[in-house]
Amino acid sequence: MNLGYTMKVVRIDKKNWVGDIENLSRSYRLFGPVKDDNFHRFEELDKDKLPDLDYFNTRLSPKSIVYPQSETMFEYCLDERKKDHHVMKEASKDYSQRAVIGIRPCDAAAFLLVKRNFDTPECKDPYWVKAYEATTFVGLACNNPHSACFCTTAGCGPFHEDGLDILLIDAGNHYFAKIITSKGENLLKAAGWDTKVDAGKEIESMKQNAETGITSFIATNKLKDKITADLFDAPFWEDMAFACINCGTCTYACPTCWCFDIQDEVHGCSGTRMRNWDSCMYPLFTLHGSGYNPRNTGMQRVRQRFMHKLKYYVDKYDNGIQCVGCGRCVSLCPVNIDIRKICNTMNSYEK
Amino acid sequence: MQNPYLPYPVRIDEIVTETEDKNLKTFKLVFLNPADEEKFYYKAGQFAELSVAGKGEIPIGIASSPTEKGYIMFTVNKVGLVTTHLHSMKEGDVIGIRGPLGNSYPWDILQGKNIVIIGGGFAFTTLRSSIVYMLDPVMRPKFKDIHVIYGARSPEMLLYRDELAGWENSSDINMHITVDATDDPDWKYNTGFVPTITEQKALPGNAETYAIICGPPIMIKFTQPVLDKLDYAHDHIIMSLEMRMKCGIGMCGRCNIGKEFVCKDGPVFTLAQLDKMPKEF
Amino acid sequence: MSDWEPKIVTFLCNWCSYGAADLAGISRMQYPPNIRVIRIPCTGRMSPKFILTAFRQGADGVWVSGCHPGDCHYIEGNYYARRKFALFKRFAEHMGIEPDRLHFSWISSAEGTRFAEVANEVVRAVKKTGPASGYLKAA
Amino acid sequence: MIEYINKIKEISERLLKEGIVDIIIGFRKGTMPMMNEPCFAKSPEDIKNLVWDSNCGINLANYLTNYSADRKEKIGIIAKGCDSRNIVNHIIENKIKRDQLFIIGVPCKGMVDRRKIVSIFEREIKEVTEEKNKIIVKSDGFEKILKKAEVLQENCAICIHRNPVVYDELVADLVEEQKDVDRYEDVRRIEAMPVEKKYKLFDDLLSACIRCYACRNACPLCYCPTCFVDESRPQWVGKSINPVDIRTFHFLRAFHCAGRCTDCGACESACPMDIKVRTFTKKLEKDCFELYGWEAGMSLDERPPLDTYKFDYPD
Repeated sequence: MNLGYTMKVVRIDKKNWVGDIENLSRSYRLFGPVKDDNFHRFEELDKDKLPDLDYFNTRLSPKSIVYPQSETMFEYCLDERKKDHHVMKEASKDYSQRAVIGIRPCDAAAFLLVKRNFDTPECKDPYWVKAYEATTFVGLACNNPHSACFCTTAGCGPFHEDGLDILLIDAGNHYFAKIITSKGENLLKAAGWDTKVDAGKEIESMKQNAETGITSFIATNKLKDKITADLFDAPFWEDMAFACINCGTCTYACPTCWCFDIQDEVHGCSGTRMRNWDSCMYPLFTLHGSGYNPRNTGMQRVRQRFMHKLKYYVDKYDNGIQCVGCGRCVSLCPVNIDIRKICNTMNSYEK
Repeated sequence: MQNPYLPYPVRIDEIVTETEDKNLKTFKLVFLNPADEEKFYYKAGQFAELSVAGKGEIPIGIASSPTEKGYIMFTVNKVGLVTTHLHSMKEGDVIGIRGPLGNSYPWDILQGKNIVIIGGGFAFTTLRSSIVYMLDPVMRPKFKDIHVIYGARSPEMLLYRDELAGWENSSDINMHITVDATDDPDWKYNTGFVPTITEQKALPGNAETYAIICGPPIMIKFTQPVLDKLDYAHDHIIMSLEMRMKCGIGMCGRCNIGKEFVCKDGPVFTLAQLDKMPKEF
Repeated sequence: MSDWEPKIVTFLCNWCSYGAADLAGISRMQYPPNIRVIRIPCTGRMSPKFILTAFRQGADGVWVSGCHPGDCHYIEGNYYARRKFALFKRFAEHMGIEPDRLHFSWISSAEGTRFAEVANEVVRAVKKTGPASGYLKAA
Repeated sequence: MIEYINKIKEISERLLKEGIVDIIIGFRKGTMPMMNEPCFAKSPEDIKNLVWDSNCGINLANYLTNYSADRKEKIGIIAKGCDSRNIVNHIIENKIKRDQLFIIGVPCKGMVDRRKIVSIFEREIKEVTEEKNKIIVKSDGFEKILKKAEVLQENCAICIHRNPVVYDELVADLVEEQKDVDRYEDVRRIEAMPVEKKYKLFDDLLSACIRCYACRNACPLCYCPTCFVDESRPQWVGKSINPVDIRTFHFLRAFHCAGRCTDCGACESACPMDIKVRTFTKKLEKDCFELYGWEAGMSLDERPPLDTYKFDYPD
């Protein structure tokens, strides 16, 4: 929930950072970016380990903090001599409060997009919802966006606040922390940050500066009015999809892709039911038991991925595209399939 | 927070082998906890995930009718990992069931109307549910004429043969059973493909008449022009889609077609709705 | 660990080595019970998937045995198997499976004694190497 | 490079115009520095976009499978040394017919390793161009020139078959092959390790794997309609990110390439997690060479080592 009063900003001296994080670790499980060879990744921070905030962004999105790639749902016993054999039991989980330190605004905003799928009035995905609700998102504004970032035209931005509880702004030897929600307020107390400052103007000018650093754009304004069948049958897909090798890189790296598979695994007499990320790029995703596959070709699967993100999602929720412009799929794709190019082609397509 | 992935435990009460090739078996299931049965309040046309511990889950249309109390029934075709294992199970074994899932046939719209049910092969399961539901003494007066065209490859491949015979003799329902071919000299019903029999026997389309079709793609493909010829409007043709599914609650993403999730927004759609969706089913 | 006994999944060709195992049994020859036999039509049918699946499900060693070169019921199946196995064994070692866990032999259906001997050798070698865990899929 | 590009365009245009082929498979300029996108060309418009430079590491032979299966058209394909060897593989494995192809051979001087270049710089690289043996890297406010030989993909640095093995026409004169290359120095280093250490090495190597299957899908050898990881009856490999499942996948994937791998490096360059997946396949390549004197994809007339045998091979 957004705080209904003028946003509070505190100053955090970097000299005290180590102690502040230590304070936080007493009441939160902490997650943050850490360096791993040439790349950063989010991981749970052991005691005394600091988030490395001197980074651009992590190679994979932090969605796994709320939504792990593999997750146990149920456990069961197959030994017929035991009570309740073959009956599913919920696996125990740690939903104690956790905080992600240094998540980028685009990645935090992505959780809101995914929330529309997992947290609906009729039905809630308990694993995602509980983990999400247990998490406080402490964002880190992007002072120096990269050339593949296109967040400002993907409904987001380098200083975007939606989806965050606190926004940190790196201002040299200190951070400004903008408190956005009551969850953020609670974290502020736990950290002991209380030096209120009036930095509105300074932050605003840094924000504008960062936004001008975004040099890559997409056009999405006409997607909503396009006729689904026209886009679906458009001739450009063959050309756009040709290079695709149908690996799952884009979907696994994407902060807004949520598809999963459910699998049972048995070891001796005990079994687990688990869920794993899945990808619309794989033929198995839609293969019927009969052998029939409605999305049998690579082109159909590429089209599904982009139609879902850029048209179906737009139509279903009337709240923008299912993309925050983080640029991961663009920079990781082995064959340089570029969502920006596809989005612009779709947006400007006339039958 | 209720966990929508957690199956209710059920016991297999009865197994009936339906067809000569033994690939179709009907499982009658009884809830281990009676309270779960009340929670499992369903309508004809919905489906459920049958959960076999150690193997996985499989979405299957509910073959019993909500008017049949004390058990729920599924007819399962042996195709993959889970269904094959299910076929090897015996009465008394414990499995799980999750649901009811999906929408149903639009019963509020169908009340007071003529209903033409067209079914083929083993897709007859939710149609059976619908027929039993409509024939319930309390329900029957709420519908006008009920016609059922049901076809299978041969007499031995028809599902629910005892019930079919009963319906043939009932004045509440007009049954048109057909088989593709048979060398049985005593076969007293129709011979011919479903579209042909539909053309001969179905009521003409009008505002008061709805057709419900469920069957293999090839049957649907050839029945649809027949219904067009009979003047059925596309919003009066109701179909149930098949799609690979996992979660059954619109979350895992795989049954997505256009902006719909077949498991949650379907599986029942009117042809008018399907006309607007990408042809990916 | 002193009472630990290895499990050795043994793939025997239907036409030769399986017969040898049978003969060893009929002749009341002693060979260790660690050997768990799976009959295959020909060693040419062997797939690396079978071997990894054995380790995955708890085998400590795998032994494949077929007809002598030249005696294959299908003329040449064991020649292909020989090449595949040679490459497989080297690769498995590269990937962290000790060579003593993998065995390949030629035993005809008349060689019951040899079957028992090789079985003993295989069990000894695997025992020496200890329990396998690298490719075991544990809960 | 411009000579190469012009020649590629010239040949492609002629082939299409004369109806010798219906489609050309090549590369067009990518949207990211050091990236090109595999593409097809059917029209003169498409041909304008064709490019060639040191960022064409993707193996185009991969685009012949699953593609030719549906179509009977004649295909023109641009092939460097390794691509051509994979085309040979396809032909001897009956995936495609030689006479369905027009191979536009490109003598290759190696592809650059974009990750190596990225890792040299602190800042984001904005533009990369090349001139002869130099790679020019630009960003906001800096420019640096690298020697191409120092930033080659590892497989290119030790490549001894830079020239196409089969071709119908060449875009340039054949290049001199590298001599006295020690192709297996790294494999020998691993061979010398005790087994536990090898096991640990692969544990570390695979810890980042996310099972996206980019390595498999970038590989021209991987064309099975249903891969073993997707089989469910029986299920050979679990689907989660369990380390044993990941290791089993890589083990079996690599072994399936035994005697077929040309060390084109597509798997490694596709991997989004920078896993050195060639560490697996190179061992098999070395053994095939040492045991059977075999190099994959060098001849249309010889059967691969696991598809043949000799009576007298010592057991």
